Formats: sequence, C-alpha cells, structure tokens
Amino acid sequence: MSITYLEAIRLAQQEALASDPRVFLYGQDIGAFGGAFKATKGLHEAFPGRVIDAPISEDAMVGMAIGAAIEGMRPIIEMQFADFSSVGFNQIVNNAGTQFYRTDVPCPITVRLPSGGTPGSGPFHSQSLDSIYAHYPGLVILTPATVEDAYTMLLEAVQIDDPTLFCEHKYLYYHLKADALPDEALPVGRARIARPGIHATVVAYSAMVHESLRAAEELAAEGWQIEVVDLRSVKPMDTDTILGSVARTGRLLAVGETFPWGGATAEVISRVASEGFHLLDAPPQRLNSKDTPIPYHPNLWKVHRPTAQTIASSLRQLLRY
Amino acid sequence: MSITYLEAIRLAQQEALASDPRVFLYGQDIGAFGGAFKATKGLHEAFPGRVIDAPISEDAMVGMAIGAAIEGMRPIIEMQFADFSSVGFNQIVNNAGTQFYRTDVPCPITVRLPSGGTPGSGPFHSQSLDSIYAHYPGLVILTPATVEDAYTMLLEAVQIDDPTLFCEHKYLYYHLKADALPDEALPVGRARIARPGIHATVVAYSAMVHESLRAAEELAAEGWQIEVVDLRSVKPMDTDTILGSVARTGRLLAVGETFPWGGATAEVISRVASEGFHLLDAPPQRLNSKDTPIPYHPNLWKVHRPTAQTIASSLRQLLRY
Amino acid sequence: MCYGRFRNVATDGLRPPAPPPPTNHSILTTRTHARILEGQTVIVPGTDLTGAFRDQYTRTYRHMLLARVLEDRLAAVYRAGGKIVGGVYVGRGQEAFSAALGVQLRKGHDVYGPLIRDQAGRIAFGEPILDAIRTYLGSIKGPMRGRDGNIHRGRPREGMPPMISHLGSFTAVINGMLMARRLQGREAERAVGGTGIGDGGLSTGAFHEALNQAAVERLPLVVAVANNQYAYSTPTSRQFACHDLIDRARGYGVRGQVVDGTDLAACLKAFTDAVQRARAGEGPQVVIGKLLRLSGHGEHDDASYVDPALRKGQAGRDCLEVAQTFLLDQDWATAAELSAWQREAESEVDAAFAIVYREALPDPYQESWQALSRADLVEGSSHAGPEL
Amino acid sequence: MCYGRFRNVATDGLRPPAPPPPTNHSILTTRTHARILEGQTVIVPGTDLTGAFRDQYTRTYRHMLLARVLEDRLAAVYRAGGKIVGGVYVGRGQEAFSAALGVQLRKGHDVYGPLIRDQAGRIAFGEPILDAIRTYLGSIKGPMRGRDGNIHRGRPREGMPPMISHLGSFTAVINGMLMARRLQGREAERAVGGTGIGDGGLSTGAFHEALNQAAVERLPLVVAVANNQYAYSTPTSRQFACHDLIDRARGYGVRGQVVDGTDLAACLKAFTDAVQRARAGEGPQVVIGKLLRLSGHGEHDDASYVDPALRKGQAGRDCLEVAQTFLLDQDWATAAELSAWQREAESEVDAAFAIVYREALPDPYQESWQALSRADLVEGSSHAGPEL
Ligand SMILES: Cc1ncc(C[n+]2csc(CCOP(=O)(O)OP(=O)(O)O)c2C)c(N)n1
Ligand SMILES: Cc1ncc(C[n+]2csc(CCOP(=O)(O)OP(=O)(O)O)c2C)c(N)n1
Ligand SMILES: [Mg+2]
Ligand SMILES: [Mg+2]
Repeated sequence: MSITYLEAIRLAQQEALASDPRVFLYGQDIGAFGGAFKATKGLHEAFPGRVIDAPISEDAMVGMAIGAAIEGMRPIIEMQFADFSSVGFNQIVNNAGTQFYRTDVPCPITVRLPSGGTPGSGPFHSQSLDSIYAHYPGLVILTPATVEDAYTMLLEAVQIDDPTLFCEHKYLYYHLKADALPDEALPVGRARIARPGIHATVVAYSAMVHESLRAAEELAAEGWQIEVVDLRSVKPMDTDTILGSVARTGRLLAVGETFPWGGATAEVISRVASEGFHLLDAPPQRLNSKDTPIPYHPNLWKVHRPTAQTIASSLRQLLRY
Repeated sequence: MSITYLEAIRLAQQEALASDPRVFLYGQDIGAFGGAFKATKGLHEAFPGRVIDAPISEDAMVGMAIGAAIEGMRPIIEMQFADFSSVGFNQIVNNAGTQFYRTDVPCPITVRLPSGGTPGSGPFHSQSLDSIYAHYPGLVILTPATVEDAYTMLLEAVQIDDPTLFCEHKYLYYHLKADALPDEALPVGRARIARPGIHATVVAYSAMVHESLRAAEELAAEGWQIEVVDLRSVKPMDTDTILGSVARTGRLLAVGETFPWGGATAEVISRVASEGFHLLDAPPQRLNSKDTPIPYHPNLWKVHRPTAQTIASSLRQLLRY
Repeated sequence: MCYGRFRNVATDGLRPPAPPPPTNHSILTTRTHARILEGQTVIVPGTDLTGAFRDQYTRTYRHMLLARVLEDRLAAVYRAGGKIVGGVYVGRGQEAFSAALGVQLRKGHDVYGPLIRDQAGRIAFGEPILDAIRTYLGSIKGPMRGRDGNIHRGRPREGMPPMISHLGSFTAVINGMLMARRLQGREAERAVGGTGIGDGGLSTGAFHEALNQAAVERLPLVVAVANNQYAYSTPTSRQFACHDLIDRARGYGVRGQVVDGTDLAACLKAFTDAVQRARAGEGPQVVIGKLLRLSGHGEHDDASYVDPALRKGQAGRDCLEVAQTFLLDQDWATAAELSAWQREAESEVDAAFAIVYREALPDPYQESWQALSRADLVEGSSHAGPEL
Repeated sequence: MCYGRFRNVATDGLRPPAPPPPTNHSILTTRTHARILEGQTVIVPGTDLTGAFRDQYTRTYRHMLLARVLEDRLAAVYRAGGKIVGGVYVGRGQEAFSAALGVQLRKGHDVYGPLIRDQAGRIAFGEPILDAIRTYLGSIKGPMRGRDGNIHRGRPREGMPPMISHLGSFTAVINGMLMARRLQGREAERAVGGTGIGDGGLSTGAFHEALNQAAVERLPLVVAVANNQYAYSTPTSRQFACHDLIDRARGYGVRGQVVDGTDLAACLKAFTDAVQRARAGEGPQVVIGKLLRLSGHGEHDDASYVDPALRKGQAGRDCLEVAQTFLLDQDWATAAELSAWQREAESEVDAAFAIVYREALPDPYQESWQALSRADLVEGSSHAGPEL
C-alpha cells in the first residue's frame, strides 16, 4: 500500500467523521464532487448530510463554522485554495481568534488551507498564509511536512478546542508517499528532528523540509552533516527543540516559503538570537520566497521560492563563516 | 500656533487636494461630517465632489481606489479604524499589492489606517496592522511617530506611485503637538535618530517611539545614554541606520505595538542578527504587545502593550548583560 | 463601537440626544403628552387586542422602559466621566422594534444575536441588566470580565453570543448555531435564531454572504433590519439605491415585511409572524423597521447632521411614548401604573449599579493573558509580550 | 483558475467537453445541423434585422468563432502537455453572451473587465489573440510576461485591467475606473464600463459591495451575469435561493434583463439596450444570461456532474451553432462563407501560435523581481529572498 499526503488528508477526515458525530465538513465543491483536489472524495456518500457544499462565500463559511462550534460541533472548513481565505480573513482572525479570550467559550474550528506553490499556479493559487495567521492571538497554525503528520495532525486539529489553521501543502499532495499511517505521533507543538547533524541547523516546515533535506543530502557529499528541524507547527513554535539543535551545531538557517518580511523565519531567528545568542558561532541566516507576487511561469516560480539548490548555497556560505 | 498630529493629517489632505487635482478622498462619514475623528473636517466644503462618503463596504472602497488609480487618480481611502481594513484585506494585498508586478502599471493609492490602542477601545478599535501588510509584496508601510512626519509623510504617500498604507496612531492624535509644520523631511525609507545614545539602541516606530523616549529619559537619570531609532516606515525598513546605531551601542531592543509573533520587531532582530551579528555585545531583545486580543478595560490595556516602564525594565536587563 | 472625544451635547433647539432623565419625574409630562397625541399608533388589522396580546404588549413595554432607563443612566455615567471609557451606544427610539423580536425568542431554546442598539431586545430575551452594567464598567464579574466592553457582550453558551465590531460578520455565526442544531438532529425542537442589522450594515459583503447562506440552507433565521435612516452620519441615500429595502429580501428569495418601527403593536405583529414562519420551516425572514435613531451614533456624537424633517415625521416618533399612549388609550394601564413601572425600572437600575460599583475591576496581575483554551498550546511567556 | 491534475476526457456518450476540433472539418456536419434545427433562434420583437444589426451580428459571430477556434486550440495544446501548465479555462457555450457585451464597447474609450469565460468578449472588445496565447504560454512579449497566466491578463492602460482570481473583487475596480472619469470631468464622454460575473461569483461579498456601490454612485456599469448553471461543480440550487436572479438586480435598485444566452440576437439586443441606458446616465445595468457551460470548469475537469437534462434543454444549445443557423436562415451568409470564416479563424490562430512559439520564455536572471514601481523603495536584496 502506498498513501499520498493528499490521501492521508482524505483518510483523516473520513476517520474524524466516522469517530466523532460532532464533525462535519463545509466547503466549495466538497460534496458529491469530492473537492477541487479530491480531498473529500467519497465522504459525501459515506456520511450523508455531513459533507456540505458551500456557496462562494468564504466569510460566511468561517462565520457559520464559528457558530456551529459554539453549539458543540467540530466543523472542518475547506478553503478551495489558501489564497481565498483572504476573503474569510476577518472571521478567522477577529471572530474565531478572539472568541475564547472574550467569552471563555472555546471555538473548535479547523480551517484547511491548501497552501504553497506548484508550477503554473500563479499569484493567487500558490500562497502560504501560515505567517499571516500566526501573527494573530488565539489561533493554532499547523504546517505538516509528511504524510504521517498530515494524517495525525489533521485528526488532532479536530480535537483541539481552539481555532486551528491546517496548512497543507499542495506540492506535497501527490509528490509525497508513505507505506502506512502511524498509530502515534508527536503532540502538536513539538518539532521533529527530520535529519540529525552536527555542523549546522536548518529550521524549516511544510514543503521546505524536503528541499532542506535534499540540500542536506547534497552537503553530506561534501562532508557536512546538516541537522534539519521540521517545525510541524509554526504556532506554537517549539523553541526548545530549535535551541537544542543550535546548541549542537552553532549555526542556523531558517527556511520558509512565505514572503520575506516578518513571518516564521524572522520569528525563528529572533527567538534564537534573543534566547540562544551564546549558542551561535555564526550569524543566523534565513531564506524565504522573493518579495514579489508568486509568478506564474515555472521558469520564474522555481527561483521565486527557496529550493534545495539555494538552501545548499546558503548553507555553504554559513559554514564558511 | 500649536498643531496636533490629527490636525497635521487634516492639513496634509487639504494640501494634497489643493495642489493635485488627481487627489480625492473616499471613506465612511468623511464628507460633511468630517470623519469619525474629524481628520477631514471642512474638506468636503472646500473641495466639492472630491471628498466622498462611502457605504460600509471596505472591500469595494479599496477596489474603487484601485480602479481610479489605474485611470490616473490619487485616491486617499480612510478606514474608520485600521481594524476594519481586515474586510478590505484581500483588495489591499491581492489586488493593489500585485498590480504593478503583474501589469507594469503602478497603483498609487493611499489607505489611511487609524491604528493602535487607546484606553477603552477594546479588541476591534485598537489594532495595528503594519506588520500584516508589510509581509506582502508590493506595498509601502508608513508609520509616522511625530506631527511633522504625519504631515510630510502623508503628502509623500500621495505622491508615491505604489500602494501605501498610512498607519496613523490614534493615541497620538491629540497627545502630540508641534509648533509648526516642516518645509522639508527625510525621504520615506529613512529612519531617524530620535535620541542619540551610546549604551543601547531602541528601535521603535509610531506611538512606541514616545514610550521609548520616556524610558530613555528614565534611564538617563540612572546614567545610561539610550539611542532611540524611529523607523518611520516599517517597509521599506532602513537597515543601514539600525545597523549604524547598533554599531555605536552594541545592544538592541526592538519595540512594537503589534502582536508578538512575527512582525516588525522580529524583522528588526533578524536583520541585525544576520547582518550585524558581530556588532552585538548582548543578545538582541524585543518587546511587543501581549499575545491576546487587545483588552477593553484600561487596567488591562495599559499592561497589554509595551510602555515606558516595561521598556525601561527590558533595557535595564539588556544593560546588565 | 466608535471612539470619539467627549463633546458637549448641542442644545440647538432640536431634541438633544439622550438627556439624562430627571430622577423623579413623571413620564407623562405635558410636552410628552402633546407629542403622543400627534402620532397615533396604527392598529394593524387582525391584531388580537385581548388576552395574550395585551399581556405580551405590556411585558414588552416594560422591557423597553427598562432598557431606556438603563441606557439613560449609562449615558449619564459616561458623561459624568471616569467610570465608563470608550463609549456608550444606545438604542433610543429603537426599543419597540428591538424588544419585539427579543420577546418572541425563548432563552435556553432559541438563539439571539443582538447588535449595537438592541438593549431592549436583550432584556426581552432575558439578559440580566447586570451583564450590561458590568460590561460597561468592566467588572470582572461580568461576562466579558473587562476584556471587551459596552455592547460587545454575550454568553455564547446561553444562546446569545457577543458580536464583534465588524458589521455583518455576526449573521453567519447565528446561521452556524442553527446549522448545528440541524446537524445534531434537533430540528424538531424548532429553535429559531434572531439577529439584527442596520441600514449601514446592509452594505457589508459579510451580511450579503450570510443572508444568502441562510436562504440556501433555509435556516430558521429572523433578521431585524433597523432602518434608522443613518449609519453614523451617513444617510441611506449614500448607502443604497433600491426603491424599497423589501426588494433586498426578495433578491435572496427571503420573505420580507416592512413595519413602522415606532409602533410596538405593529412590530410585535410582524415579528410574531416572522418567528412563527421561521419555526414552521419556511426559511429566513426579514423584518424591516422604519424608525429614527433618537440619539447620537454614540453618546459622544450630537447627531447634528440629522435632518430635522425626519425628527418631526412618523419615523421620528419616540416608540416609548407611542406605546404609553396606546396603553392608556386601551385602558391597559393607568397613568399611575405607568409611573409605578417607571419607578420600578429606576429602582432596578439603581440596585444593579449599586452592586456593580462594589465589584472589582480587572487586575492585570490576575489576568490569565491566554487567548487559547488549551493552555499547553500557549506560547511561552518570553514570546508573549512584556512581562509584568 | 483552478489547479487540478490532468485527466482524460470522459467519453460517456454525452457531449465531451471541448474536444479538439478536426483541423479541416466543415463546421456544418450533419449532426450539427440536426441540433440547430431543434432549437431555433427566437427573434426578439422589434429587432432591426437589416443594415447595422446584420453587420453587428455578423461581426460578433466572427468574434465568437475566433474565440472558439482559439480556445479549442489552447485546450489541445494543454492536453498535449508541456507547453501550458496550470490550466486552461474556456468560454465554450458562452461566446454569444460574452461577445455581445464586448462588441458594444469601444476600446480606447470604454472600460472592459472580462472574467474567466470572456475570450469572445475580449476579442470583440479588441484584445489581440496574441495576448491570450502569449499569456497562456508565458511569452515575455505578452502583457503579463510570464508573471501571471491564462485568463489573468489585461492591459489596464487600454481600459482592460486584468482580473485577480478572487471572484467578485473585480467589479469595484471597474467602478473606480468609471469614477475616475467622473472626477476628471469627463462624464460628457459617456464612457461605459462592462464586466462579468458568474452564478457562483454572485455569492461573494465583494460583488455585493461593488454592485451596491455602483448603484449608489449611479455609475455607467453594465454587468453580464453568466448564469451557466454551475460554479465549478456546484449547481445554482446550492448558490442562491431567489426565484429569479432578476430580483437581485431589483434589490440594488438596478435595472435588470434576462436573456437566452445561447441566442446571439437576443444577447445583442439586451446589451445594446443596457449599454445605451448606461451611456445615457441611467445608472448600472444588469443582464442575466441563461446558458450552460459546455466544457469542464477547466480543461482538467470532465464536468461529469452536469445534469444531462440541462445539456438537452434550451440552455444547453451551442450558441455558435445557433448563430450559424440564423445566419443561413437569414441569408446573411452561405455555408461556403461560414466555412471560409472558419478557415480564416484557424489560419489566424495558426499564425499567432507560430509567432508565439518562437518567442522567449521568462528568464529568472533577467527578471526585475520588483513588486514596486519606485525602485528606491524596494527592500535590499538581502531581505528579498534567495539570490540567484
Ligand atoms: C466593517 C465595519 N466598518 C466600519 C465600522 C464602523 N461603524 C460602526 S457602527 C457604524 C454605522 C452603522 O450603521 P448602521 O448599520 O445603520 O447601524 P446604526 O448605528 O444606525 O444602528 C460604522 C460605520 C464597523 N463597525 N464595521
Ligand atoms: C473568492 C473565491 N473563492 C473561490 C474561488 C475558486 N473558484 C474559481 S472559479 C470558481 C467557480 C466560479 O463559478 P461561477 O462564478 O459560476 O463562474 P463559472 O466558472 O461558472 O463561469 C471557484 C469556486 C475563487 N476564484 N474566488
Ligand atoms: Mg443605521
Ligand atoms: Mg457558473
């Protein structure tokens, strides 16, 4: 058996629907059609009335989820693309995100955000919004990089009593496969050492974990042992694991697919600089996508975001210091 | 004569309308009423047809501005509160922000965002969105801290060919006064040394500049000379001036009023850690608002954001290192 | 809702907004009486004027009265300065329209999503006035514990969630609460969700999406559209261009009614009908009330922009005075009873304020400073802003 | 617009979406002819069937034909793989409705904001087909220079800005372009702005806000609502609940018309009227076209969810075939002429592809990587992502 990242997401939703009567799914084209990416294929038939097609109304989709959550449900909202959540932004950050603090009543909604770049998708079907949502209080931001995490973290997302943004990466949908689904997993909030090393630490998440692993592989051929930390969730961010790794290696490169200003990589660097300054043997570095909209043509797209190649070259510079 | 920060904003708009026929104003209640804060008082009468009341439609307000800008106009949009721009978020980041890159045609709109906390304003009338907008490509983010900058930077915003978010701080509206308006100013993109010092650098912007100056005053009594850098614009961010200051002092505290995850302070720390690592004699530190919605009651609000007192105590710790 | 500097109330000959009421006055002064006689309640044909209706009318009137007394007091406290910061937003002139919906809904069964000017509806639904006073004053015993203020209050677990400021975004939340009951297989309970929107809020994309969503799902939603002629200072001519707002409802495939929002009898009739239809499964219902905001946008605003003609017209009638005349005309109450009810309302407000004044205000050192219910997912304090 | 894996076209007996046309076929095959005879063009009473109308009809038909040939070719290139990544989105079945608006507008004078399925309208407005091919293939000579793709193209300076993907958000931009002309004192020029929206896009808050804005400002906006029965896979029953979409227009105080979107004559008549009224200062106009998307949502989609009954009904007619019959019936064209036009369209498309195939694709090392026009405000490269 071979399970893709996308299939893991479908199976997690199937499992959630089967095991928890509070769960329902709401999103555009997710019913009989099974979703733009087929992440809900077959679920409409298997769980009648619980997999519901929404109008093109992202604001109302999230608003509806908040109300249902207040009344004890566990909605999973599918955005057709993460990019379109910009239209549901206000409900996510100002309504869901403030609910618990203001009222003491939790707001257990999960919003699935098909995220990240793929060739030919262009400025409005490629975005990663993890860093935008992580900036706001009251939200949990999951960024799974593996088939296993896609499965277990989505199941955990549904159980978390707080609004959770599930940033699933579209590039990994078909590219990533696993033999089986896991029975256990690290809890949300804990990072994972994706590859151990001693010469430098790369902190990454989502699709960038794989680019980083490839870069580490490349550098291994040159005699460098690079440690790769997979954040798994950018908020909460597991500072202890990051600091532990930098303590071992003394060198840090943070890699993210979001735009360069602010965001997850700046947060990683800031935490290490503030709390692990003495651990650093070289200036910590970061690598993000370029500060332009995400270009359509693959020639441009493939250098817009960090890749194994640019990560490897940043690492070489970092190791030279 | 004594001119408030708010009056400077009103005068800048008056000046822009008087000197440039391409300028018009659009926003809720800005016409005969003069705006919720009176930032457009008298302009409706002085410039007939050019100061236009909008329906409660932030998305359409920004969309309209984009179209008008394409046709050669220079719209200034007033959001009644920065917080409500969350509903115009998509138009700002995805439509205005991508226009030039996609089409080579600039999109000269100015969006005024009455920002920041004031006592009793609560979670939805207190927010600072500078760091959210700065994350996106294609936008210029101005954060004036003085009456002079409020005036000259708003005038400059209108002249900038790119979409510009003008983050004016509501707490400064009445609290800040100047004797006269300046004839010249630093260009946008250049930070200002608000107070020179040698023992530590505080990088701040908007209302936090004044809290930082008060903290510096407090520490002066203890014998410390604190340098305060006023960023003036968080994007572009004047890294050279920041690095120059840290080169002099060896110590860095970044202070911002936004939520703590990511944002302007993380960006400051990251740049200095990456590019000025060797300049640092102590781990760089940052101070933001707390990671909760902005509370309503003044008892809570006044400790939610950084104040002269917490800045001073952070500085003492930093100097002790 | 809106921040603004304290300003003196203009005394320009027009009725000043929300003057603090003299404490021991009779509600039926000569001047008041005269106004009532000018504008009569129109008795809607088919209205049952006996028994249940009389009871409902009288009860609702007393909710309106209590709301008026409470809000006048809140405004007075705000003006005196010190105790209430931020602002006070009252429903003066909208009490009949607001309460007429609230009184149809059963707390613990139905859902109610009140907006800015729904103090009367809140009372009618069953919100204790202590919740209002505690929220305005920031008492830690209030439902918002100083974390949010004024009209941004509610108790989601009791079917009354709090609005956020962003207009229009509340409606979909009410949809979700109704949707949950459907998904829980509780449709037989026939719970209804009531909520409000203003003439300004109608322009928001959020409200459009939500009303359309309710229509597509055929949810038992009742929307009270309070067309009080202004959104802050903006007249409806700058807000929409349709001939009649009832056309809006039709555009969603939703049943609409228009009522004189100053006439409690008409309002009760309309909402009784709307709520019944929603309960019967006929889908969303819209009731549009024609009225006038008899106050500033908030108490900081003198509303000098309001067209005097509107104040003098039908929409400018004070619904409370109209109801008083009606009660007297129907012999459902004597002038003495009306005065007694007024005194009771005042005592109730006095007593509540006395309680709240003794309560603690929030203490930042006691505050959890946690925006997540899952404490283990909260970021370590070093990433969470200034330490105390 | 939407990302999806390449899939084989279902050959399930229903008309498969957008099969690549045989290169040298006659457009009037027997089967085609039979279908045309089933569904006749209804000649709208009062239609001027001579002179100008004939000329306009014929011109518009040729725009439709060119759009069809172009899009069939784009779909074929997409299916062959390699040259076009991302997706292809065609307007098959919507050409009459789309072109009927585009042809009313004068480039260099009016404003046009085409949406997903407006290839025919674009051609009618005057967009060279090179712009389409260059954008799909990513040529640096195209208006988007590889930075954006497929239908996300335009030339703002020539009155045709590019849409962003977020549905509904385009309309306010067109409003702004019209507002600018008003503010520039150019109302006497009587320029009009045309744009489109789908049955799905109607549900967006953005569209609501924008149409309301246009109504309040009484802008000369003409909105073509292409009710093609589906938004991706979602039928209109899950999108809105009003009896007739014309009620939507009324709710905004905007004049609306409904037309058979498969009938070019009816579409031309409706848009001629709408554009005339908009020019005359009567404010926004809405024209709702009843039709069917005769393709998948994109070329990756086999549209197997489409109700077969719809395909067989009036809305399922192919507007191009309907127009051919009409041209023949009116003796406005002979079968030989129709074939010649088809061949001309094919040659034009051939020639354009031949040009674009020789053009350079974007080179990341030549790219400016600047999102701001003011180069001095662009952040230093060290903060702007990976260096090359
Ligand atoms: C999305 C949004 N934009 C702006 C505001 C600021 N605001 C608060 S109340 C108000 C006017 C509301 O008018 P209306 O809906 O008619 O209600 P009314 O105050 O008349 O009861 C405005 C503009 C807001 N709350 N939300
Ligand atoms: C705000 C938003 N949400 C979701 C999408 C994804 N999407 C692209 S096209 C489409 C369906 C559009 O349907 P309709 O408006 O009827 O146009 P049609 O494709 O039928 O021409 C959807 C859901 C989008 N583009 N924008
Ligand atoms: Mg109003
Ligand atoms: Mg459609």
